[in-house]
Amino acid sequence: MAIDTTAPEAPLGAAPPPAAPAPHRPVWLQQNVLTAIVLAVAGFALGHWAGNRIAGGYPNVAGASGENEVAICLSLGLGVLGWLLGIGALNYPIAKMFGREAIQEPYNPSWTRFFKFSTDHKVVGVQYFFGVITFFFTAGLLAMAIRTELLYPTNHLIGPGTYIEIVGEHGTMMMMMASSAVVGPLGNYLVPLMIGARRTAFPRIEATSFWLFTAGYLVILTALPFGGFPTGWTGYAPLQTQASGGMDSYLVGFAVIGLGMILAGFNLIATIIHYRAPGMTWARVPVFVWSILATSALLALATPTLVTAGLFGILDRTAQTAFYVNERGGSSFLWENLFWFFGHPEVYIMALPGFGIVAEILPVFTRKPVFAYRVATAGMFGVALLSFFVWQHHLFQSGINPDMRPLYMLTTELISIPTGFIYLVTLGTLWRARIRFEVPMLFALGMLFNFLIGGVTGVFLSDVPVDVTVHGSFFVMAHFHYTIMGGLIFALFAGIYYWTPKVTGRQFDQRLGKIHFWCMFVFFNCTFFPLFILGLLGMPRRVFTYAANLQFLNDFSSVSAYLLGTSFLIFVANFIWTIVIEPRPAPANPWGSLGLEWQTPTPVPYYNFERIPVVMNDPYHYAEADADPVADISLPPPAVAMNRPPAAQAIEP
Amino acid sequence: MRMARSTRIALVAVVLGIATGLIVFVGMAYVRTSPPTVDFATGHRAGQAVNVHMQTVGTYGKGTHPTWVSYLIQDPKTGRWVHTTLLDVPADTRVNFTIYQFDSGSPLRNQQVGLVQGTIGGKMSVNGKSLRLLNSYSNAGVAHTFSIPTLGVNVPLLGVSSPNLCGVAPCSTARWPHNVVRFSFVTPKAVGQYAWQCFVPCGAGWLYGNGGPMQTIGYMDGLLKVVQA
Amino acid sequence: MAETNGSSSPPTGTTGSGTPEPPHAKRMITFWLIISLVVDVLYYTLAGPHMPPGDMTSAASGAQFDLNILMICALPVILGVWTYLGYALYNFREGRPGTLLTGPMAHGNFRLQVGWMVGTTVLVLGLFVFGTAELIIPAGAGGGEGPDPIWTPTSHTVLPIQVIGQQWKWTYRYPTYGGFETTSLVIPDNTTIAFHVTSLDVIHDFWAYQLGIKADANPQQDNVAFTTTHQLGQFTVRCDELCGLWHGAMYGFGHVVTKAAFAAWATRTEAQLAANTKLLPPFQWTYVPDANGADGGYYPDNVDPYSKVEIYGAQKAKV
Amino acid sequence: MSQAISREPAEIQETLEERAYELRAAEGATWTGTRLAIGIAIFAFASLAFAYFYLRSGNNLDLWEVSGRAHSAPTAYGAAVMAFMLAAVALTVLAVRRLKAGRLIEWQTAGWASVLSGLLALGLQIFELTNLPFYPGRDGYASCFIGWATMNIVAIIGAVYWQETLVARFAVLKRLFAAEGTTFDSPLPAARLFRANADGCAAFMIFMAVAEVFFWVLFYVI
Repeated sequence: MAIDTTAPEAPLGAAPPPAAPAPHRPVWLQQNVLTAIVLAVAGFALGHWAGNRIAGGYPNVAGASGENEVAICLSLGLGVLGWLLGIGALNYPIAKMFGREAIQEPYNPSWTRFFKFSTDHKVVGVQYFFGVITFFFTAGLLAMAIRTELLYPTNHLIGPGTYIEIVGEHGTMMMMMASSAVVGPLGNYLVPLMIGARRTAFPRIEATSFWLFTAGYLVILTALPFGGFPTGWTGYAPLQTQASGGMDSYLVGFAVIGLGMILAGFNLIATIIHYRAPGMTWARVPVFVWSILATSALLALATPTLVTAGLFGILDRTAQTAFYVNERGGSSFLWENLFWFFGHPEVYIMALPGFGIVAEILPVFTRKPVFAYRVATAGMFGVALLSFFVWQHHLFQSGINPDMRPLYMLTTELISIPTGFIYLVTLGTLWRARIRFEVPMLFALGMLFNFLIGGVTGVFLSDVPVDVTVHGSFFVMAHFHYTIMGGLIFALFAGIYYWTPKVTGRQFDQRLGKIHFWCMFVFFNCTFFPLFILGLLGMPRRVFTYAANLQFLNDFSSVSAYLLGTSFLIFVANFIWTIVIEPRPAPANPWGSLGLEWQTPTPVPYYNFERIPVVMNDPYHYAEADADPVADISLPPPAVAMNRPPAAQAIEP
Repeated sequence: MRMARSTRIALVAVVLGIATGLIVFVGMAYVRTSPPTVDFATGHRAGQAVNVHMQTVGTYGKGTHPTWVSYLIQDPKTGRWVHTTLLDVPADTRVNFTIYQFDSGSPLRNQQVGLVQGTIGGKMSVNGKSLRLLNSYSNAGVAHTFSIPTLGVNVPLLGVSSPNLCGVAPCSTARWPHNVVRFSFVTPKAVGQYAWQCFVPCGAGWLYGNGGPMQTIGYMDGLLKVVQA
Repeated sequence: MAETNGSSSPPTGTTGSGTPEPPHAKRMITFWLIISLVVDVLYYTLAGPHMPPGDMTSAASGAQFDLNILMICALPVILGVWTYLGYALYNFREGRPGTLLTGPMAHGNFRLQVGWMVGTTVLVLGLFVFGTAELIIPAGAGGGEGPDPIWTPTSHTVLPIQVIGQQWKWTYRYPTYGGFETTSLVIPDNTTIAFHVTSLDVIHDFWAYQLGIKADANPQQDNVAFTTTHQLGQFTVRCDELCGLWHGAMYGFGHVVTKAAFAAWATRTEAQLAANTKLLPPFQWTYVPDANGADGGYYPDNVDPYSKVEIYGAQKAKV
Repeated sequence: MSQAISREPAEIQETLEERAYELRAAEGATWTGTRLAIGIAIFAFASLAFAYFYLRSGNNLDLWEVSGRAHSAPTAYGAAVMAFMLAAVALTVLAVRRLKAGRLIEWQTAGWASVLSGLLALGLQIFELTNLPFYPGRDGYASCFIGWATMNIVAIIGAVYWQETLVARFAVLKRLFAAEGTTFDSPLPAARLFRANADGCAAFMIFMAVAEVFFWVLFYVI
């Protein structure tokens, strides 16, 4: 529907109603991250007070346990509300109740826009980038602590209680981060550019998703002062119901992050479906956009289950319902089912964007079209669809529906078929190519190498008899680190190195980039490959004690993990030096890409495209000298020019 | 965005400095939450038995969790009661435990832990009386257990039947009703840290009575750190 | 864009130098076949017999066999991709960096795509059939099968042992010996054993590594796992589902002993523990302790018709 | 691009075609967005329904319902909440039809009535939740009921909020339109987008009706 460029039947008539002019606020009334912090703290305090007022009198809530979960949940919830209020995410929703139009914030070219509620998808993308990196490095530091504790089999450097808390915190933060790692920064920034749109469909929802993401980060951090949570990232009940205050941070944090995930997916789906430029038919949509569409569908549809399951958990802990407590008519299986019904699509939320980036980058560095484009998209949607039907493979030994195990073994193994499509596509693209080993290409190839190991070991896990040995062991741990860290994070870094010239107009030092890649690649494998062996040798996940004969492998892994951590410092140094302190200007299109996003000026103007481009070809025609250009973006100036009315035309539901 | 180079360097330095500071601060604050370790190993002579005195209280009575049940250990050098559950003991040594039990009892979640196991002679002495088994459904029930599952040590501690219970630690044996439980075992030859805990679901207000203090080191869980003397 | 844009199989292009292309595909496939064969044979003969979890029981040796079969299927896949990657990256690398020559145009290759899909599908379905057979024939392959296992061992003499998980230790009840409960796990050789795994509180997971047994311990659920012992020796038991503070310390050792030794041990222990066994609740497959602790508290007692039960197995809820 | 880049948003020059294209995109996005919102809500409520059927069919320890009907949630309240919500839905759907027919007064009246009815449902649902004859942790039914009541409150707030923003926006737009001498049934962008949004709200309301009836049957009837 979006390729029709004719004018609507009726004349446009009067201009849409003018919106209220942007109010000129004094500096101290402007909303930014500082007001957000202030209101978040105020909301936290208010919630704490209210929780104690409301529930403090019930001995079952705050009596002998000495801990008022109602107060903790309320303070976290109101804290998040204050955060959103302070940043200005709720201005429009509140104004809407009085029939007001959205206020168009004045265009702000200064750096302060990154600390404000911005409806520019490019600003949101950059904000997400720093959010994701902060999240990633925080959780990465916790990983270093985990590996430190595992240096000795029975001596404890950190202590068992703290260790369990750190394990849970690391896992949860990484999962929260990884589900937005690509969709957030690269998806929001690039999708409109790639499809030739001037904006996303629901820019305020997009911005709100980012500020919920940051709120989720703060909420999950509060788990540590509240005493952590002992359940790991899976939060199994009834241990969840038994745990102390940090568990509330986990549940509220996941709910907040989950809402952000839903909103981010929601906006991107509508954008990709409706804001494609004229001529951007489905067959011309870049593979990366396809992957983001598949991911967004999973984000929007799988995450509500997590939020609902979290709500039940919060009710169990505050209102003392018994969803997950068997002795009171609940079921511990209920959480396992609901959680994994979200949890397995979540795994592909983290894998698909990685496929997209790699398939998008390979043609540029092989100077070839992407091989079997339709197979690639079919593969992504096949994975997305199948991912809803495999969740019980996490529960093969649980005693839940044991007779259904062959079915889930089948669906799980079937997923390797569409995943195999991706390999067909990427390997086919390499065939007789002209491969340039630039930094993004190295990361993309590294992803292919790592994900292969992660994927193949996944088949081992799907096989029920073998799963009896490897389930819940370090083998699983190594498997999903190979797919997420080795897959998604490598792809993310490929994307970062690839698109930074577009986003910043500056270029990384390529030699340092290559050093970063090789350190990360080698030490990643040294860290996680031994974990496969440890798992096969009988080391369960999340333990602080292990057999003495496993110490060498553990120590090898730990030392490699430190070096892996250090390799990120190379990236940070590279970033600080060549992007911030001594900027190196990048050529307009350093990799010679045909992608539409590279046809825009750098830095990308506020409305992305001077004229909405007319797309004429898919961006993979590297081999053809006489191929049509991807898009015509140099149309003559309009016959009837008019100033765009400042009011946003879309009405958001 | 146009800033002088020196401004940018300064800005980056400040951000990095704040980040490093935060990491160090949070890390140190977090590590610091570990309770102290009472040392029974230093100065220990081979062949000599070690005497450990502990007490259990129904409510610790102060600090961040005044309602929580807790163990305390007496420092052998100063004689002061320390609010901790970590103790260093020498390897391959007989340790004589004396536990002053100030809490009320209840039936056990699993009567299996009513059995005395892993001590020398497979018995304990309760107020001077030698016992191998506590029936938690009769008498005053069992208040707590001192159990090291990986070493096979398990000692149930008889509950106090008096309604007049000590509520603020440390409790004075002269003032409050209590039971004195004595037992001994020989520490393993292998150095390492052995988890010990209580198996009575005495974490009031928590699901299964096993949250809060029951899952916090320094209250009802601890480490027996076996070290080379 | 149509896949038919691509040229014939294997994908070829026409750009580049005029010299004829060497037979890339043939070279790769030959190398791949040889190396796969060599690695598979080496793996099966050298590593295969030592792969975990060993062959102490039927479930363990079954798991070992399955692992080996999967490895034999997986190694050629991995080697194939590596071979291709290595070959392609070396031979198709751009010699002169900086220039942007184009590679051959190949949007797709219909036969290759169909071949790939058929190949992966056949492999996957084959693995599924194999996995299902290996799950059903050895009676659940040592995994937890829930309260009513449909895949049961053929042996008529099955020794039931109840495994009770509790924060944080394992205890074992022997219903055929008066239901005594002990912390030591001793099982007889050449016997089919049914582990009935349950929990008194949160979810644990009973993992007897060398036995090839893994079953979740769920509250109020009887999760059954079967195996037949073949060898004497010691095995490790660990908790494999995060269950709180001392999850990592929830481990122990069990022993497979001769039948005679087992009978002697069991009779002796039954007598030793008789005093405590009398106090235990009568043997049941599952037990229902109160959700509250000894001092009560999480859920208020006596606000509704729910009895206050504090000890495991004492009573069911009054309905 | 040779020409100078306009970096100020206000400086962007749009052609008629671009305006029309963006309008259609916004309209389409509204349609997709509202339907997607229904999809999201379906997954959320399906989780609750799953919990209900899982606990009911499992009937752990016979604790799905401890003591039969007497201790279930008060049927009258449930029926009233459902009735008010169904009325709100009917009024919304009616209102949108009137809007499309150009009967603006009727649309406005029905719209506000729908908001009022929804608020009554909300109030009753909150009152019922705080005055239940059973303890939340009594049994499986009690737990699921609390879950339903909580989710229902959130969903009703969302639906009523949506409808309220529509009628409130209408009041403002009407004045502006009157000042320009045009009416609401015109093909003006603002009018078209407004109708698309109202249409989406009605679609969501219909979903709400289905959910209300479905869960009313689950919790009060069977």
